[in-house]
Amino acid sequence: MNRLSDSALAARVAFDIPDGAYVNLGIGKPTHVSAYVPEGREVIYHSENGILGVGPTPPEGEEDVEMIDASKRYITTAPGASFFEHSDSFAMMRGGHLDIAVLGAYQVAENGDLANWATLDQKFPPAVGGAMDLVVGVPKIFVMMQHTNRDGSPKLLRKCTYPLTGLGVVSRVYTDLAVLDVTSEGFRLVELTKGNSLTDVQAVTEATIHA
Amino acid sequence: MNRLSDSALAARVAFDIPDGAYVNLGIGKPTHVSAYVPEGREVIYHSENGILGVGPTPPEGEEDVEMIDASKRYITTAPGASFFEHSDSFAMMRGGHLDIAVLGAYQVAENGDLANWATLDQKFPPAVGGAMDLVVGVPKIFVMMQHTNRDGSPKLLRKCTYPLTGLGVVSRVYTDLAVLDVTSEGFRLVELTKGNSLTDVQAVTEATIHA
Amino acid sequence: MDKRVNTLAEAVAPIQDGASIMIGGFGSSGIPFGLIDALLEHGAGELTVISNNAGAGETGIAKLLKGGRVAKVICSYPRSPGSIWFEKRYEADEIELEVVPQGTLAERIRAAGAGIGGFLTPTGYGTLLAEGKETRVIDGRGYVMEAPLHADFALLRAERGDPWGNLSYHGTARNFNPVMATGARHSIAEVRHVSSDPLAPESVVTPGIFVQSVVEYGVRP
Amino acid sequence: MDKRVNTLAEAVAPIQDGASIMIGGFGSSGIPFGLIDALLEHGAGELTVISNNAGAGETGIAKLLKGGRVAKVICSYPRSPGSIWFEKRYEADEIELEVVPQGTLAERIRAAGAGIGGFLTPTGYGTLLAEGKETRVIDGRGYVMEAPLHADFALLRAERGDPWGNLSYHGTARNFNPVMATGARHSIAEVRHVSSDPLAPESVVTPGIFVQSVVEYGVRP
Repeated sequence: MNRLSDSALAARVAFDIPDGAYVNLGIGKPTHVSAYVPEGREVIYHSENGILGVGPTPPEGEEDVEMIDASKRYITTAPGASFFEHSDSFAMMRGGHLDIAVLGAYQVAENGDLANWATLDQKFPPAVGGAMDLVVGVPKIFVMMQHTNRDGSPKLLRKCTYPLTGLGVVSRVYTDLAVLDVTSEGFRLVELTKGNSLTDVQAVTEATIHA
Repeated sequence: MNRLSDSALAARVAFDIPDGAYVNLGIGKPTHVSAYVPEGREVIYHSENGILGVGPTPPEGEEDVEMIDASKRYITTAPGASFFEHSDSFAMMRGGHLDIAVLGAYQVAENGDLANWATLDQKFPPAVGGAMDLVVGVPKIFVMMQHTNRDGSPKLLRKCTYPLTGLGVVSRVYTDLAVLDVTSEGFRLVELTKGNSLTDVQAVTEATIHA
Repeated sequence: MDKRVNTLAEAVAPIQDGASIMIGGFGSSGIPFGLIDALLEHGAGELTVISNNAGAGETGIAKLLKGGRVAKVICSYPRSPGSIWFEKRYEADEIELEVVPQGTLAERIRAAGAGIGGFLTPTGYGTLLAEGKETRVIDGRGYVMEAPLHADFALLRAERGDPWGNLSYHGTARNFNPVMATGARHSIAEVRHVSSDPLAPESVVTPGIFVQSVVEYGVRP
Repeated sequence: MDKRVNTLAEAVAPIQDGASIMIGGFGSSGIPFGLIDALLEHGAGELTVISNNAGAGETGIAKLLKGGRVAKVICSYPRSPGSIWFEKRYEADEIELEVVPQGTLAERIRAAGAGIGGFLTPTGYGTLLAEGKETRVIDGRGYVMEAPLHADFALLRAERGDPWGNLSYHGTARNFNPVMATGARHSIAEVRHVSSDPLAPESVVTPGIFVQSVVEYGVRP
C-alpha cells in the first residue's frame, strides 16, 4: 500500500486549514503542520501555555527559555500575538473560541471517541496534559496518525479499548493511507492516498469505512 | 442624646482601619472614610469597577470620565495601583482577598444579617450592584449608618424585615450613637458616643445590646 | 488578518431584531457610545440588553430604551441618578428586568466564554435573588448554582486596537468589556486609537480571538 | 507598603512541614528555581506540590522529589522527558499522585482564588478522570463537577515586581503563575527585576493584593 510520509501527511492536513483560522497543534507530529500551510493563508496558532500567535523557531543563539510552546520547543511571536495566563488560555480552548485542533491518537472509534492519553500499560504513571480540554472545546478536532500500529493492528476501531480522552469529539482523521470523516453513520471516506484501494484500506481498519 | 456628625462617624470608622489594609468603601457615606485615616497608615482602596489603589479626587479640570470609582466619582491612582476587569475584580472580592468593606445599611440584625439593597417599597425596581458579592467575600464587614431611621424607628433589629443582602455577615456596626460588635450572643457594646448611656441607646434599639 | 471596519454602521450591521447584546461600561467609563448610536440608527429592536446599568440621562443604553428597542434588561443596578428612561419603561411594564448581583453577572458571562456549564457562588445565598435556584451547603457555607450567560453580540469600548482584534483599555474603562468579549458569539469593539501595527503582545488585555470587528471612534466622552 | 524581602531564605521561611504548595511554571518557563532551591535548603518536607509538571532532570521540582520532600503531587502531566525523579518515587510508591486535566487544574485554582465553591466542566466527562465524580447533562452536553483547589503557599516566578507586590511577566512565563497567586493563602514571588517605583497600573498582570512577599532573583535560567 502507498503510505504518505510524515511531511506529506502534515502537508495534507495543512491543506485543510483555512485562512484566518485559530489553530492549536498538539505535541509531536501535529506541530509540523504549520510548516506546510499554503502561501497566502494567515493562520493564528494557539499554544496552551499562554500564547496566541506562535511564530517560527528563533535563529540559533536567540532562544529564550521563557518563549516556548506546549511541546517545549523554542518559539517567536507572529504579528498580532498576545500572551495570557493559564486559566485564560484554557477558557479560550474550553469556551469554543479556537477553530481547529490537530492531535495525535492511539485510537479513534467510529463514533468519534478519541483515545490519546493513556494505554493499558500500567507501568507508566498517567499523564493527560491539555488534551481533554482541547477535545471538548474546539469545534473541529483533526486527528493525524499512522493508520495502524507498528504491529499492523488497527487504530480505527468500532470502539476504543484504551482510556478515552473525549467522547464523540473527532471530526476528521488523516492517516498515511486515507482521510476519513466521522459522521453519524461512522467513518466516511474522504480520499485515499494515491494508489490505494478502499478494499486494501478497509482490510487494516476494524471499523467499517463508508464510501 | 449625643450624635456623631457624619464626619466624626467617618473618622471613627477610619480609626479602626489598620496600616496595610485592603479596603472597599461602599457608595454613599462610606466613601468619606478615606479622608480620615490617621497619618502614617497606608491603606489600599479597592473599587469594584476594576481598580486597586484608588487615589484622591483629581484637581478641577483634570477629571477623566474613564477614571472613576464605584460611586461614579472622579478618582486618581495611588502609588502601587493596578487596573483589572470585572470578573477579576469580583474574584478578588468573593475570594476573600480584601480585608475590610465599609457599607451603609437599612437594617442590621443581631445575628449579623444585613439588609442594604431593597426596601419593601415595590415602587422602585430592585437594584443590587456589588453589595451581595462584598458581604460574602470580605472577612470584616463594617456597617456605618444612623442608629435609627428618620422617624426614630430602630435599624438594629432582632430580625431584618427588608430583603437581605447577606446572612450573618456583619462584623461591626458604627452608628452616630454607638459602636457595636456582632457576636455569637448578639450585639455587644464596644463604645458609646461620648455622653450617651447604654440605657438611652438601648431604648432606640430593637435588639438587645450586651454590655 | 484585518478585522478593521470603516464605519460604526458597518460594525453593527449583523445585529438583528431579537438579538441579545452585552454592552460594556460602568458609570461613565468604557461605554461604547458610538456603537450604541449606530445600533439605534440601524434599527434593530426587541433586544435583550446585558449590562451593569440600564442607562442614565439621554445617552447610551437610555437612548435604546427611549427608542423602544429593548424587550429585556439583565443587569445588576438598573437605578442610577437619571435612569429615567429605564424607570419609565419599567413602570409601564414595557420591559422585562432580571437583576443579577454584579459579581455573579461578571462570572456568568465569564462562564459562557470559558465553556463552564455552571458554578456555585456564595453570593446571594439565602436572599431573594436566589429564590427558585438550586443551592447547596459545602463545609457549612451556602452556595447558589448559577448558569452561564451567553449573548449573540457584545458592544465594547477600548482605548487601543489593532487589525488582529487585540485590545487594551484606559483606566477604569476595562470593567465589563474584556469579559463580555469572551461571552458573546460576535464582539464588536469601538476603539479610540486603531493602529495598523500590532499591539505589543505583553500589553494585550483582550486577545483578538475574542473580537470579530474593530472600528475606530476617537471621541472619548 | 513594602513586600520586598532580602533573601530567598527569608521568603520561604514561613513554609512548614506538610504544607500544600503551588509552584508556577510550564516546561522551562516561569519556574521559580531560586525559591525551590531555597525551600530545599529550608528543609520542609511531607509537601503536597501542585504544579503542571512533576519536574525533569535534577532541577526545580525534581530536586524536591529527589530530596524526598514531597508526599503528594497534583499535576496534569507528571511524565516529561527526564522526569526520572518523579518516576523513581512513583514506582517505589513513595508519593501519591493526582492527575488533573490541565484546564481543570487551572480552573480549580482559579475557583479557589475567586471564592467559587465548584464548577461544571465538560472536560473529562465520560473518561477515567471523572470516575467517582458528580456529573450532569445540560442541553445534551455532559459536565463534571469539580471542586476548588486551595493551597497554603504559592511559589511564583515573574519578570518585574514592585514593593506593593504587583507583578508582570515575560513571554510564555506567565502560565500558571498569575492564577496560582490567587489560589494560595500566601504567595511568594521570585522576580527578575524588582523596582522601588511602582509598576504602571495598566501593565500589572498580578495585582499586589495576591502577593505576600517579593524577592529579587536576577537569574533567568
